[in-house]
Amino acid sequence: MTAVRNETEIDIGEAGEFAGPVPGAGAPHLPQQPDLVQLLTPEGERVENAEYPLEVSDEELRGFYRDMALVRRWDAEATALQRQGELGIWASLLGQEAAQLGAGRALEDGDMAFPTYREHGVAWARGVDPLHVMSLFRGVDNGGWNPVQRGFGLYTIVIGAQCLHATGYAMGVQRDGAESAVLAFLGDGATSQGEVNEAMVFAASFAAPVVFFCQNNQYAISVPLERQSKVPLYRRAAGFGFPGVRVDGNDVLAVLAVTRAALRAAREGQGPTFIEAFTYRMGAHTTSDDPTRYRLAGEVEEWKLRDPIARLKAYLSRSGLADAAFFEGVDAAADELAVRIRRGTVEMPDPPPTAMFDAVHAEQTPHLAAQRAQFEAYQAGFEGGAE
Amino acid sequence: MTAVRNETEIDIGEAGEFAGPVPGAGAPHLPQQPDLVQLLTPEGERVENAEYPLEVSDEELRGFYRDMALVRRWDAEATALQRQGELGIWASLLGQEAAQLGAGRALEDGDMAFPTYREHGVAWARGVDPLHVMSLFRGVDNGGWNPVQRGFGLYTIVIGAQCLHATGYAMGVQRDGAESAVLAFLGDGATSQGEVNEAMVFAASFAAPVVFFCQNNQYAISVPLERQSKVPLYRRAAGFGFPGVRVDGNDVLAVLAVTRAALRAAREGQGPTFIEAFTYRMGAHTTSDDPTRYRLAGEVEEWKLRDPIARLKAYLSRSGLADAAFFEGVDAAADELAVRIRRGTVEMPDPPPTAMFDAVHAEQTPHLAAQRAQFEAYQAGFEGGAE
Amino acid sequence: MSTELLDLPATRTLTIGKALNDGLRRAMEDDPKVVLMGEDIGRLGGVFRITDGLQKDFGEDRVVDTPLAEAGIVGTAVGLAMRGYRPVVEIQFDGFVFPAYNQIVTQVAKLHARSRGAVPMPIVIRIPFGGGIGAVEHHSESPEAYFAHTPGLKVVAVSNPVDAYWGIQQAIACPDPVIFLEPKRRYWDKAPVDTSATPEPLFGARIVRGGDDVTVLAYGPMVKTALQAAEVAAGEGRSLEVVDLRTLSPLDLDPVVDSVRRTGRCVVVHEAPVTLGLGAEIAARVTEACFHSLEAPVLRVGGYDVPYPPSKLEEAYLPDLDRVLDAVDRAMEF
Amino acid sequence: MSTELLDLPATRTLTIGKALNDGLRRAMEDDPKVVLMGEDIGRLGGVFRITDGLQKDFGEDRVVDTPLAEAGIVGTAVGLAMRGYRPVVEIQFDGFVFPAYNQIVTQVAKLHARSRGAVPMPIVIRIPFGGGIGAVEHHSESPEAYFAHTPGLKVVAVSNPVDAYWGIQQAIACPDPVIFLEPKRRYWDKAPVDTSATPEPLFGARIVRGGDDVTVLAYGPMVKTALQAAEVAAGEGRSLEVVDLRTLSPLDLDPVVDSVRRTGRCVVVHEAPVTLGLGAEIAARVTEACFHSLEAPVLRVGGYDVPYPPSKLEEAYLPDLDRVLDAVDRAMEF
Ligand SMILES: Cc1ncc(C[n+]2csc(CCOP(=O)(O)OP(=O)(O)O)c2C)c(N)n1
Ligand SMILES: Cc1ncc(C[n+]2csc(CCOP(=O)(O)OP(=O)(O)O)c2C)c(N)n1
Ligand SMILES: [Mg+2]
Ligand SMILES: [Mg+2]
Repeated sequence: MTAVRNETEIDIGEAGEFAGPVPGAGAPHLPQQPDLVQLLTPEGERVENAEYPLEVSDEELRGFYRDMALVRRWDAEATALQRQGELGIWASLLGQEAAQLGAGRALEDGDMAFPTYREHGVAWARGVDPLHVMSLFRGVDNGGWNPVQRGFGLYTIVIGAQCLHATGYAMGVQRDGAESAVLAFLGDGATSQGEVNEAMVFAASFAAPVVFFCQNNQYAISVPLERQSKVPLYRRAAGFGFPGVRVDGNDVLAVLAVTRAALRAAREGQGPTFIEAFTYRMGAHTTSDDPTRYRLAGEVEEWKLRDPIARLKAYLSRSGLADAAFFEGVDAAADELAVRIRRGTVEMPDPPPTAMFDAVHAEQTPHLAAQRAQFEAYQAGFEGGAE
Repeated sequence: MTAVRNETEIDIGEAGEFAGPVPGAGAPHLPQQPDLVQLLTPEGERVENAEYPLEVSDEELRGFYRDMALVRRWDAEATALQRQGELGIWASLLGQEAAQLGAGRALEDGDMAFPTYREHGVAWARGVDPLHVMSLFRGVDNGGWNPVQRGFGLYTIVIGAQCLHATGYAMGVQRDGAESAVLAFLGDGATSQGEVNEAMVFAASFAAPVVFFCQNNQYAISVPLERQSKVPLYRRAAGFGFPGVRVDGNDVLAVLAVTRAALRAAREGQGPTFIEAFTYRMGAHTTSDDPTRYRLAGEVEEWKLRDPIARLKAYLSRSGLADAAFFEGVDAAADELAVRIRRGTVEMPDPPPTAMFDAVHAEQTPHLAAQRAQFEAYQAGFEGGAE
Repeated sequence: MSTELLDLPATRTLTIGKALNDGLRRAMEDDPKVVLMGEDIGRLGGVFRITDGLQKDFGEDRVVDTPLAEAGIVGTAVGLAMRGYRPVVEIQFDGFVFPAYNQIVTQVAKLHARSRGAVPMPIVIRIPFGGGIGAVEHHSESPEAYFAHTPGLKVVAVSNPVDAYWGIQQAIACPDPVIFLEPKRRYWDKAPVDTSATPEPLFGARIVRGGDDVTVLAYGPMVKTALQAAEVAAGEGRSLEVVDLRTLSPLDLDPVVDSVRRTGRCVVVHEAPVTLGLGAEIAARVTEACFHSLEAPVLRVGGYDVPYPPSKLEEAYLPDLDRVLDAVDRAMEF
Repeated sequence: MSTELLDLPATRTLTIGKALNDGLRRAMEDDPKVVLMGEDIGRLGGVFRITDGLQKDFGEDRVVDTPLAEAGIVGTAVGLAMRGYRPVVEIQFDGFVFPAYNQIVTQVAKLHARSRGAVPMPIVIRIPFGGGIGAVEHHSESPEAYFAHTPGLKVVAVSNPVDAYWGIQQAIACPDPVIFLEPKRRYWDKAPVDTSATPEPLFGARIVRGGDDVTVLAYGPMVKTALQAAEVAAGEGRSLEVVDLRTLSPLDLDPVVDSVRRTGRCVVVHEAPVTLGLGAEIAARVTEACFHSLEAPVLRVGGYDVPYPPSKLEEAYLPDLDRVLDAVDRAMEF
């Protein structure tokens, strides 16, 4: 045996997408990528993949469109609300709707997902009220849903930390003998964090029923993928002893099929899988970010040709599965949702200041109880003084 | 493209060494391992490997034998000294002499090595006085050599931390435009640490001239390799985008050839390589450890058949490169070394207690100067009181 | 499941190490959700043998030899806790807790608050801590202040077999994360433990020796040192009241304040560096609470503000009974 | 290399952010071994634009956009320092320093001592710290006590453009590792900076307002708050002396002790949780040094012992001028 230097070099050359300075930009039509699972082309044509047969009803297909359109509308409304000072910040999912809905809908009852801070589409698929997500970005709380009940963890802002939680949760599932699986979300930037790689070590070592779902949206804030990895991210997994696969992250059907297969394998005891959903962050990193400083408009334009929603719309129209009335209905529902979100957000009451003392521990300490009491007395005295 | 689950499974099956409960035990004769670079069989026969041609003079061959024998003697003496209370603890390198001398001798002037706490053989190759290593294990200091001058970092006890230092140092070499390379030592257990994986990310991202040299001695204290990885460790590298290679760690010639090639590639700007030196910890983890609690005597016996020193001795004898006088000479030199080490260790003076204050900062703070003065006054008063 | 403990007399003389082992065993028997995790804790029984025999009796799913990665251990423990388990993590030595620091500070400590109480974090992180065993670097540290400064964590330190036996069970039963500090150089100290007694609460200080002149506070390994100092002081006609703090976060300072109001003098002892060690917080609080009773400032005896030194110097570094007595003298002379 | 700074007048009105940017630029011009490392510091210029324009002028080898891994950033900085470089690391936000904690505490802080001085560690770790900017979790924390408790590190906090401009250059020139804390919510505060002046030493406190009744200590973002409180107090006929501590490790308490001996009263203010915050150490030391002068215990105003709350609550959490004045009142009434 020999060092694999040459093999690796050849591999990189073959994949090719790292040739240009901008990832993916040299290959605006995804089918050029030989290692990408795709079931729906950017033009909206349904293609088959022998490894990933997918049966999906017309109703489900329309449902996906509806989900993605609604989530995009939510996202736009949230961005607007932030601009108007109603949110502290907003992390947009624009362009990643297919990755998130495909993955979210692959989950079954009893499964658990661990998001980053951008998985609004998955939250939607898990039935989390958008206002719970809004309350976090408004600064009212850190997300008001019950993670275990919802099968959807709280947003995790420290990059990568949730991958270990997901793996540990999966080890619990294993101990319970439950037929469930866990889906850990992470970004391309997160793959560089030590903790994420430790999660892969633990997942492999214990054959834990966890699937790592990496949305490679090409950037970690301003840093392009090449800084994190010179080889496609899905290949990271093999080095840890489990399979990796790259899917077209803007193709909701392919994402669904691939994620479903991986979750099924996990449930059946075959251990972890790493999924790289190849996608693109169409907007800024967050509302605080200015992407014109680090990427060219042309790149965004090229990715618009692969828009995940337009693609499904083209397919639905072309194949006669949906008509103008359907699309209008979705638009109307989206507008309604936006109104509900706007109203719910601007009317959201501030939490009582004492809230900060109340959930620190399950068993309140005398020290904190005293500090809380002092705080209340201080506040009261202050109000008294102001009278 | 499809998920690589099947490929991976087949690969694991092929390599085979993970079939039995005890790593390597099912394959006492290393040539059974298809992916192992070997230039000297356990029986002491020289074999060729087209990828790794090696020119080595007779003098160098005898030098390797001498090095390994002396280091082993040092190791035995240190273990004895610990038993007699002269050292706090000792981490034995027994069985890993070939891995360490092969790697150590592959280094050139200007290169830098970053050890763990077990690289006494590399220390030897770098010309570090064994007494500097002894002073660490005696508790006199943390190793008295000047790391940068010696081209040999201080022992690092926090598992894996040194891999990042090595990578950063290599980034400095790059910035200097120097034709040097850096060798980072780590154990099999260390591959699970997040920081080690981050080192691979950085090394790959910056194409830093660093070689990761992993001595897979099959155990992390009591934990066998399978807990860290189900696939051979050298494969980790490909997922980070650089080559990995497995070498017979008990074959000093193969280790030399493989490490030299990797260091050369690094110096030439080809970036990092990961070397897995497949070896075995013949002794306890440290003198505090009791390996009978977690491994069978039979396993150790099987590995004795692959002893790195016996193997080279057989080759030297068989090929007439060394005669009885040579071996006797080495034995005598080893005895002399042992005497020097013993005497130097037991006679080593304790450091002055104020030493603990003196090198905390390059610029001493008034606070610490005051604390030091108080300490001296306290000690003096105490001596005064005892008078 | 083993019934080893059932056949034994209620009161036995145990080392701290064995008391912890028995306590862990009993906790595992009482609650099938208790899972131990750590490096070398299974087959080897841990480098200090605190988990000796437990994997044999409870199996590999409940006593888990983990990969060598502390963040991984604590981070997966978080996930297990979310799934309803009660993970008990062993960090092999104090100096190796730092790779897990991010998980401890940003996740373990915060998840209950983050979820407004929906996600309890009943995780115990056991850490053998402190020096005095002649070890190499990173094996002798006292990181308690890092944790006590972190809201959301509870921190305790045991000093004797009785507290070890009960404390570990109470920490496991606690619905909040507990950093459980074990005085490694006292692992072999012995005392009778009545396993049928009703234990004292975990989060409370205890006066372990009455006295009138100076109140001496200590925890973990320094309690023994403080008691030795009190013994010597008594011989010199000076009466020290010794308090075993036991809980470092929350601190239980009520008995301390009562004591200092009586004695008017207070000395705090710990191995950690003095600067921002527990003594700082205690001095600040005790001074505020006892301002008009204090005859002298609260004095601190601790490690110097230097990295823990090579073992040949640790005797000079570590507080010992002479340094405690020196501080007592200074407090008396103030 | 740019000469941007040369063409400008010596005294300009700068924000703290711009002063840091200029200071970094000047340090890079002065010493080719200075290398900046961090996430998004290159093309983007950092999320706060502190490194704006520097990659363009000094190139990618000297202003390095790193992979997303804080341990990796600090750990490779250690290696670069060993090779003779002077790395200046940016941690994007306070709450993200913890993945690097192991490297900072076990390596950066200890390598000089470990090598008995053979290996200097001239690393600066810049951390925008503190709250008040309406951010989500982990973006508003004050981790200084974790570092000040760690022997081997030096810790400073700047409060104004002049200290920002000189301090960053002095920290870079310092042969020891410096944790350099930047008051993120004051990044846009302005003041005239004379770039031809002789700077004050980095590791010294400074009295920023004279007074007689109470000594108020603050650092970083709280200096402004303390000054505001002093202004209001003055209107009420109460005279506060305000000290900008500037250096947190080592602490420079000589001017503080002088002041407290005069005023007899002392209040410390910081955003970090009170328990084991810097105030604890200062209270302990000031009390010891000023025992017979103190009319009241040293009082602490800080964050509560809870995780930093969601932003709608941060106003209630953070010390403000009213809480400072409340503590001043309590000190006066004691
Ligand atoms: C440990 C840590 N370091 C830094 C940050 C600041 N930060 C927030 S998002 C981000 C980039 C994340 O990139 P990626 O993982 O690709 O996810 P994406 O935002 O693209 O979805 C960074 C650096 C953080 N949140 N946590
Ligand atoms: C961060 C950290 N965790 C735990 C330890 C305790 N420890 C010392 S050696 C060791 C095993 C190391 O195994 P490996 O990397 O295979 O190296 P080997 O000892 O076999 O040479 C452990 C767990 C440590 N030194 N550092
Ligand atoms: Mg990304
Ligand atoms: Mg090993």
